[in-house]
Amino acid sequence: MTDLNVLFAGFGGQGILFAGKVMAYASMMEGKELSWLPSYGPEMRGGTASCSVCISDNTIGSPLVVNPDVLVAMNLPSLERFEKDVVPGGMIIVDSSIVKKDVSRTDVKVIRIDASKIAEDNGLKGAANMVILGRLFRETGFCSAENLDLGLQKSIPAKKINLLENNRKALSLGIES
Amino acid sequence: MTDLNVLFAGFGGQGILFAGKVMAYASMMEGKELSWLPSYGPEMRGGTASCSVCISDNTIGSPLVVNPDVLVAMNLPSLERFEKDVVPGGMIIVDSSIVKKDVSRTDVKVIRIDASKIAEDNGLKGAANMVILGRLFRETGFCSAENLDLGLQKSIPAKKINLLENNRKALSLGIES
Amino acid sequence: MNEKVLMKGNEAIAEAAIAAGCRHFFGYPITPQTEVAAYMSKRMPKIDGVYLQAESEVASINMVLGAGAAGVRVMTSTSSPGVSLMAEGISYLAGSDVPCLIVNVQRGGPGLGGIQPSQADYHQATKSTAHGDFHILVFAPSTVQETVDLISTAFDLGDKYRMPAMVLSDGMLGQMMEPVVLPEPKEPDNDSKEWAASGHQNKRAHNVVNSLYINPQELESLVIARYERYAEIEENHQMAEEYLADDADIIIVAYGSSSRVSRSAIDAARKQGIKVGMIRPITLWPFPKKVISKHAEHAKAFLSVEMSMGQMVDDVRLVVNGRVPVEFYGRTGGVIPTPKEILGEIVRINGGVQ
Amino acid sequence: MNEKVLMKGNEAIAEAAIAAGCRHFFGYPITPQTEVAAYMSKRMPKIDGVYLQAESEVASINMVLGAGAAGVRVMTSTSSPGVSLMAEGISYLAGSDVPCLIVNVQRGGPGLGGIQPSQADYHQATKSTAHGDFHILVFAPSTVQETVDLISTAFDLGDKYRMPAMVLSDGMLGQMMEPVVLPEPKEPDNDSKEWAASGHQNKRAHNVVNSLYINPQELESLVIARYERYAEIEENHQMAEEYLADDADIIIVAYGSSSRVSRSAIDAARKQGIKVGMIRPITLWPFPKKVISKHAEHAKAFLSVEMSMGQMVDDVRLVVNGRVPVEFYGRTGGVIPTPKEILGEIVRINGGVQ
Amino acid sequence: MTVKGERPHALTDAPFHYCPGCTHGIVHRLVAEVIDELGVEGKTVGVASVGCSVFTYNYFNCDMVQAPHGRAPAVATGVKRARPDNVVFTYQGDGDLAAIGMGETVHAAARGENIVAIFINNAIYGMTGGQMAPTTLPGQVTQTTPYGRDVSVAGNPIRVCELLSSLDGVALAERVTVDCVKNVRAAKKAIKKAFEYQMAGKGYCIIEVVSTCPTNWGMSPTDAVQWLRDNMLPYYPLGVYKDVGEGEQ
Amino acid sequence: MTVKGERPHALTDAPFHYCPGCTHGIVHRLVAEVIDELGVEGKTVGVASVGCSVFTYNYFNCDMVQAPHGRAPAVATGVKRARPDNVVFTYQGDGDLAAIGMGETVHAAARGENIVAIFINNAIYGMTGGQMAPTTLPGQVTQTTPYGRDVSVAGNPIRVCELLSSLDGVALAERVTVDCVKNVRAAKKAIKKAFEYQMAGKGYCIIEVVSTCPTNWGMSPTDAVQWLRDNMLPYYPLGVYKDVGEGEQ
Amino acid sequence: MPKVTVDNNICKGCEMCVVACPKHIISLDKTITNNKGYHPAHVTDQDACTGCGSCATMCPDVAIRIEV
Amino acid sequence: MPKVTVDNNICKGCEMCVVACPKHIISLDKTITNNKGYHPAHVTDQDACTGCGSCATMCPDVAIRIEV
Ligand SMILES: Cc1ncc(C[n+]2csc(CCOP(=O)(O)OP(=O)(O)O)c2C)c(N)n1
Ligand SMILES: Cc1ncc(C[n+]2csc(CCOP(=O)(O)OP(=O)(O)O)c2C)c(N)n1
Ligand code: SF4
Ligand code: SF4
Ligand code: SF4
Ligand code: SF4
Ligand code: SF4
Ligand code: SF4
Ligand SMILES: [Mg+2]
Ligand SMILES: [Mg+2]
Repeated sequence: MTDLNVLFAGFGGQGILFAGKVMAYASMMEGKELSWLPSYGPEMRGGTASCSVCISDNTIGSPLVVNPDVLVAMNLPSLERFEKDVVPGGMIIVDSSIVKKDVSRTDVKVIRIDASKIAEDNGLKGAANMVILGRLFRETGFCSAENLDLGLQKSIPAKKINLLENNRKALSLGIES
Repeated sequence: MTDLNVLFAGFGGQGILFAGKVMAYASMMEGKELSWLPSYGPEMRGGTASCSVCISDNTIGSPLVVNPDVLVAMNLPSLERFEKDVVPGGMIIVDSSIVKKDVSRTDVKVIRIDASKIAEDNGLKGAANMVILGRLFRETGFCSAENLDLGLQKSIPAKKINLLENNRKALSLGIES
Repeated sequence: MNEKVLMKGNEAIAEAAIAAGCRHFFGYPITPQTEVAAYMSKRMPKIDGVYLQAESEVASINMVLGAGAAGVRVMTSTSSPGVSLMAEGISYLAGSDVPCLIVNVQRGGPGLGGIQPSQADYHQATKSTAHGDFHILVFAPSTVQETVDLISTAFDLGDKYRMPAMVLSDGMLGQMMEPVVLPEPKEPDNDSKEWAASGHQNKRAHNVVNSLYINPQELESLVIARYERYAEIEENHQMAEEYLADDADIIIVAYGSSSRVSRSAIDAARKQGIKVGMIRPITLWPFPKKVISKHAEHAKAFLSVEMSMGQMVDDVRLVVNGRVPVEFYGRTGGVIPTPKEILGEIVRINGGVQ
Repeated sequence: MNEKVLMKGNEAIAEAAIAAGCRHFFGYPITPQTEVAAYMSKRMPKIDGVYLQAESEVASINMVLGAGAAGVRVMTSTSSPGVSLMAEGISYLAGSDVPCLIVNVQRGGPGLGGIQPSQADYHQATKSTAHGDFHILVFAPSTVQETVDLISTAFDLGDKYRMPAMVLSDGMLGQMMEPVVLPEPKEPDNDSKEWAASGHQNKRAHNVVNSLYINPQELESLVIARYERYAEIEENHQMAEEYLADDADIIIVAYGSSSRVSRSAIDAARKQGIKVGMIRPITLWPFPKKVISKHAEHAKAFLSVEMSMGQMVDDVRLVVNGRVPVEFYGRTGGVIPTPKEILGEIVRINGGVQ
Repeated sequence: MTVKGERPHALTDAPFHYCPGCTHGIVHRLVAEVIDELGVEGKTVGVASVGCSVFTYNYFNCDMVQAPHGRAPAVATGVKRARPDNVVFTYQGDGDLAAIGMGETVHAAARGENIVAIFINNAIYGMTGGQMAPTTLPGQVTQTTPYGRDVSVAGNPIRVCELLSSLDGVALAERVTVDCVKNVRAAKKAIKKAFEYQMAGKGYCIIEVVSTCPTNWGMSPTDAVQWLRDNMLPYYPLGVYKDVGEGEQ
Repeated sequence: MTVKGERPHALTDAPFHYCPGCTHGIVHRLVAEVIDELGVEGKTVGVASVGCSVFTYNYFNCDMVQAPHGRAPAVATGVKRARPDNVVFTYQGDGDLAAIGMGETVHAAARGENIVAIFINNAIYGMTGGQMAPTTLPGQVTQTTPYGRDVSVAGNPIRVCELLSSLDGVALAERVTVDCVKNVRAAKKAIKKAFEYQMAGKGYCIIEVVSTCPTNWGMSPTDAVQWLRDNMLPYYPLGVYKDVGEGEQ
Repeated sequence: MPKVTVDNNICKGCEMCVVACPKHIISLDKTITNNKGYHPAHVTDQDACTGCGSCATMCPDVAIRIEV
Repeated sequence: MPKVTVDNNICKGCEMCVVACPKHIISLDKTITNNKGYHPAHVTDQDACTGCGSCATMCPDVAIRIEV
C-alpha cells in the first residue's frame, strides 16, 4: 500500500477527529508521510464533523480528501453527503447502529458494523469510533499492530490516560468484529 | 503678461495667506486661470507661513511656486530661505520695516517698502500685507484696478465686512508708495 | 449655471457632496482634510443634514456602514492613517454591497509620517484596502473643479454598482484654491434602495445587510458575482485624460497632483522639441488600461511619475506588458516633485529612445 | 535532535516562536487561529513569558509596537479581518523600524466573510498592508514543518532589517496536523537592540522610537534609506522551491495550501506525460523574481493557482513581462481547489502550448 | 383557548443554531415579544454583532444589519441618524461590547444615542471556543486563562452597567438575568422599557443579561444556570444602575 | 545661592514648539521635575501620543516611544510588559485619550496596568486646529461645533476620572489644574504620587490636568486661564476620584 | 385541560423545561433521537399540567406550545 | 537680592508670569522682538522682587531663572 486517503465523518461528539488522530499518529510511527485535517466551523455544538487523513510513502499534496479510498460514515447525513465521492474500488465503513439506510454504491466494498452497539454492549459507551478504527485497521492494514497501539498512546493526552484501556479494548473489538 | 508666479512669505499672523487670496480672486475676476496654495503645518502658533499664487492664460500645472517671478518677503527667515529661488529678472518685494537685511541678488528687481510702518502710521496695524499687495499690483499690473477691488471684496468674509475700508486704504497706500 | 467661486479643494469636496444630495457625513478630524469636516459641520445643520464627529475613524466608517445600509447617501473623509483604520469597515462595506463615498486626502507615510501631500496610498486604494477579494471605485481628480465633478460621479457609480467609492486627493489638492463652478444641487434621494435595512413597514420580507457566509460555496458565488460587476465596470467606466499623447514618443502616466507638475514639465519639454505627452488616469480603479494599451503601440517609453516610491508604475507595466520600457520617477514623504526634476527625467529618457 | 511529533499548524507556530526565543505574545481571539493563542496562554506562564489577551486587534498590534520598541522579540497572530484592524499599527511599526512577527491564518473575505481557508490577503500582505510606502517580510509556508522553520527565519530577518515580518498561513495549514521536528530552543535575546526604548540607565542619550517627521525631506530620506534595505533584501533573501520545473513547459506558481493541491495535480499530469512543474514562492515579499524569470526563458506558459480571485498572478506577470502567457486559476471564499480542477487547467493549457 | 409559547411574529421560522440550553435563545424570544407587543416590527432595524449571536439576522423578522466585531454601536448610530424614526437595537456579546467595542459603546452611551443595546454577558467568548472575556470572573478557567483568570496579569473584569452609569447620555442601564421564570419576566420588562425609552427619545439604554454558555463553561445547561446563580450574580448584581425615569427629560 | 526655575535634567534643551502660554509646557516641566526628584530618568520610558504634545519625544530626556493616535495605553502596556522594571508613562490629550483611545484607556485601567497616564484635558483638539473633543463643554464653539456644542446632536462631554473610577484596576484617578501657583504645586504632587504608585506596583494611575488651548479657544493665554476657571472647573471639578491609598494593596 | 406540545425537530434536549416545570412532569424521551441527534422533551403526565407556561418561558428554542 | 533672568530667545511673551507675579513687576519688553517674533518679558523693578518663584512656576516655557 502506498497511498491511503480516509475520510471520517459523523456527528460532533462521536470522536471523529480523535479516530483520525489515532490513525495519523500510528502512521507516523510506521514511518509514513501523513496529514490530518479536520473540518471546522463556528464553535456552537451540534452539526457534523469530519476529518481527512492521508498517508503515503511520498510527500502529501492536498491534505483535503475529496475522493476517499475509505469513507467512515458514523451518521446518515455523512453517508448521504460523501457516498458518491468514494473512489471506485474503495471502501465504505458504516456504523450500522446509527445508519440504517443501505449503501447504494455497488463498486465499493461496504462494511456495516454495529459499532455503537458493540461499544455499549461492552461497557464502552462513546468508543464506537475506536471500534470502527479497529475494523479499518483490519481491512487496510495501514500500519502494524504495535504502531496502532503506539498511535493510540500518543493520541491520548496525559490527563486522560485512564481512558487508554477502554480505547484499546474498543480497538480490539473492532479488529475482531 | 501671460504667467505670473508669486510667493508670499512671512510670519504666521501677518496676513500672508490673505494677501495671496486677494490676488487670486482679483485674477479670477480678470478672467485668468489661477491657483492659490498655502503652506501648512501643525496648528501650533508661531513659525513661518507662505503661499503660492499662480496666474496664467493657460491651464495651471504645478501650483507650487518653486521659482517665483515675484517673492514677497515679510520677514527675515523668508527672505533668507527663498531669495535664491527667484527667477533671474524677477522681483523681490521686502517689508523693510521688518527685514533690515539687504537683498544680495543683483539679477532681480528689489523693492524695499516700509509696509508695516506705513500701515501703522495710517492707523492700519496689521494691514502691511495689503500695502505690499498694492505695490505688487502697481509693479506687475496683474489685473485691473476694478478687479483688484472686486478681489478684495470677495476675499473678505461677510462677517468681517467692516474691515473692507481699511484694507482698501492699505492697498492704495501700497499702490501709491 | 452657478457662479464661479474660489474654493479650497477640501471645501469643494464638501459642497459638491451636498450638491450631489449627500446629507450624511461621519468623520474624525485629521490634517490635511479638516476643512471637509469643518465645512460640513457648518452646512449640514442648515439643510436638515447629519454631521456627526465620530470618536475615531473606526467608528466613522462603521457609522457610514450603518447609514449606507439604511439606504442613504453617505460619506466620510480622512487622510492616510485614517484609511488604514477604516480598512476592516471598508471590507465590510464591500462585502455587504453597501455604497458610500470615502475621501482620502493623502499625506506622507508610513506611520504618523508627515502631513504634506503624498500619493503613497495608491496600492492601498486600488489593490487591497483590506482583507479579502474586493475592489472599490477610485477617482483621482487633479483640479478643484474636477474634484467637484467626480464627487457626484463617485456617488452615482457607487450606488449603481452597490460598492464603496473613494476620491483619492492629497494635501496639495485639498489645501489649494482654484476657481470652481458648483453643479446644480440635486435633491437627496434616500428612499429608493430596495435592499436597504430601513424598516420593512410590514410591506416586504425583512432585508438583511450582511457579509457573513459560513458556506464557502455561497461566499464564493457572491464574490464571483461581484467580480462580474467589476468586469462590467472595467469595461465601461475607465476614465483618463490624454494630453499631447497621440504623437508622443515618451508618455508620462501621472494622476492628481503629480500630473499637474508633469504637465508643466511636458510643456517645457515640448518647447525643447521633445515629443512627450501624458495619460492622466482619472479612475485609478478601474485603471485606464485601454488608453494606455493603445498608446503602448506607438510610444517608445513610458514614465510613471508619482509622489510615492513607485506604486502605479506596476499597473502601467502590467498593461504595457513588456512592449516598451516603463520607467519611474517619484518623490515621497510629502515632497512635491518640481517640473524641473521631471523635465530632467524626460530629457534622460529621450536620450535613450532617440 | 528533537523527537518527531504530530502537531497542528497553529500550535506549531506557537511552539516554534517560543523555540525562537519569543517570550512576548499579544493577541485577540479569532477563528481559525485561536489555537496559537490558546497554546501561548498555556506555555508562557511556565517559562517566564508574557501572554496577554488584548481587548482588540488594534490594541494587540500596539502592544506589539510597545514591546518591540522596548527591544524584545514579540509577536501577534490573527486572521484576515484582524490584520485589517492592525493596518495602522503595522504602518507605524514599519515607519518606526520596529521588528515583530505577525501571523495571519487567512480565512475567506471580504467583510466577516467566512472562516474557511483562503489566500485572498496576498495583496494586503505584499503590496499595501496600510498607508504609505513600506514593505514587510512575508513568508508562506506550505507544511507544518516549514511553518516551524520559517518562524525563526522571520524573527531573525525582521531583527536584522528592523522591520515587521508576516507568516502568511491559512485555515487549512493552521488546522491540519503533520509530523514535525521542533528546533532546539534558543535562549531569548532581548537586550541587544541598541536603538530600543528600554531606559537609558543614564548611560547613553535617550532613544526615540518614532515615525513622525514633519519635514518632508527628512521623511523622504528615511523612506529612501528603508527602500535601500528593501533592495538588499530583494537581492539576498528571495526564497522559492522548484518542483519539476527544469524541463517544464507549463509552470504553476502557487504558495502555501494551493501549492499542495497543485503538487497533487502536477503528479497526476506528469503521469499523463504533461511537462508541468511548479515554482513555489516561500517568500512572497521579497517575491522570488529571479527563479521565475529564469524559468520564463524556457517555459511556454505560467499558471498562477491561488485561493483568491487572482492576486499573485500580477506579480508573476510583472516578472514574466510579456515573454509567455500567464494564466490564472483560483477558487475563493474558503473553497479549496481540488487537484482535479487544477489538472483540468493544466490539460487545457497544455492543449494550447503544444 | 389561549396559547402560551407561541412563536412571536418578530421571529422568523428558522430554528436557532445555538447549543442546547444556551440562553441566547431565551433573550431572542423576549426581544421579539417586545417588538410584537409594541407593534414596531416594521420600523425596527436590528444590528447583529459578531459572536454566537451573529446569525440573529436570520432570526429576527425586522430588517437587520450585521456589524463588524465590536462596532454595532457605531453601525446602529449610522442607522439611527439616517432613520431617526426607526427603532434601532444592537444585540452584543461581552467580547463584542466590552472588549473590542468598548470605545464605541462608551461613546454611543455618552452621545445619548437613541438606541437599545441588548448585552449578553456570558463571561466568555462563545463563538470562538471559550476564550477569556472582559467579564470572565477572577479565577475562571477559559481557553486562554487555563490556570484560571489571574487578575494581576489578565486584568480585572469590567462591570459594564456600573461603568456606563456615570455617563450623561445613558437613559437606562439595567442588569437582568434569565435563570428562572421570574427573572425572565423581569428581563422582558426591562427590555420593553428600553424600547419605550428609545421611542420617547430618552437616550442610550443598555440591558445587560447575565447569561450562560454551557458549551464553553463545560457544563450541562441546567448546571450552567446554577453556576450563573452561584458565581456570576454575586459579581454582577442585578438591578437598575441608571434610569432617567418616565417623565420628560 | 539657590536657583528656582532651573531646567530639570529630564527635559532636553529643545525649546517647546507650543503656542505662547499653552499649559502643555507647564505640565512637561512638572513631569520632568518628578522624574528628577525620583531619580528615575534612566529607567523611565515615556509614550508620546498624537496631539500637540506629539513632539514630547523631543523634550523628555528619558527614552520615548511615539504611539498611534489613541493607542498610547496599549503601547505603554507593551513597554511595561516587556520591561516591568521600567517606569512607564503616557502623555495624552483629550482627543487621544478620551475619543479614539477610549477603548485602550478603559482596558489599560481595568487591567490595572502599571502605568501612569498624564491626561491633558483642554476641551479641544489642539493640533488639528480646534475641533470638538469629547470633553468640549456644552455650548462651546469649536471648528466642528460652529454653533456651539449641541449635546442632543454631538453628545455629552465625558468626565474621564469619574468614568474610570468604577474600575477595579485603577489605583489613582485625580483631576488637577495649572491655572495658578498653588494648583501647579498640587498638580506636581499628584503626578509624583502617581509615579510612586506605579513604582509600588499599585496599578493604573491617571492624572487629568484641566488645561488651556489659547490658540484654538481664540483667547490670550491669560484670558484662557480665566475661562478655564469660569467654565472648565465647574464642569470638571478638581479632586481625587479614586485612590487606593499608600498602604499595601 | 392544558395541552403541551414539544416540537421534536426543534427541541435540543437541554432540560431547561424539565427543571422549570413546577409539577416535575417533563423529561427527555430517550426513545426518540431527532435528526439533530437529541432526545426531545415530552410531558409524562399531561393531566397534572397546570398550564402555567413555565416550561415555555424557559425554553431557549421556542419548542414548546401550550394550549390552555 | 533675588535676580530674575528671562531667556529672551525662549520667551514667547505669553504674560503668564506677568499675571502671576504678586509684586506686579513683570511686563513685556515691547522694545525687543525676538527671533520668533515675540516681545519677551522682563522684570521692571528687580529690587521689589521677593524671589517667590511664582513667575517661574507659571512659565510654560521654562524661560525664567531666579537666583535667590
Ligand atoms: C475583528 C475580529 N476579531 C475577532 C473576531 C473573532 N470573534 C468572533 S466572535 C468573537 C467573540 C465573541 O464573544 P462574545 O462577544 O462574548 O459573544 P458570544 O459568542 O459569547 O455570545 C470573536 C473574538 C472577529 N470575527 N473579528
Ligand atoms: C488615526 C489618526 N486620526 C486622526 C489624526 C489627527 N489628529 C492629530 S492630533 C489629533 C487630536 C489631538 O487632540 P488632543 O488629543 O486633544 O491633543 P491636543 O492637541 O489638544 O493637545 C488628531 C485628531 C491622526 N494623527 N491619526
Ligand atoms: S457556544 Fe456558548 S454562547 Fe455560543 S451558542 Fe453555544 S452555549 Fe451559546
Ligand atoms: S494649539 Fe492649543 S494645545 Fe496646541 S500648542 Fe497651541 S495652545 Fe497648546
Ligand atoms: S405548563 Fe407548567 S405544569 Fe405544564 S408542563 Fe409546562 S411547566 Fe409543567
Ligand atoms: S427547554 Fe425546549 S429545547 Fe430544552 S428540552 Fe425543553 S423543549 Fe427541548
Ligand atoms: S520671583 Fe516672585 S516677585 Fe520676583 S518676579 Fe518672580 S513672581 Fe515676581
Ligand atoms: S511666562 Fe515665560 S514665556 Fe510667558 S512671558 Fe513670562 S517668561 Fe515669557
Ligand atoms: Mg460572550
Ligand atoms: Mg486636546
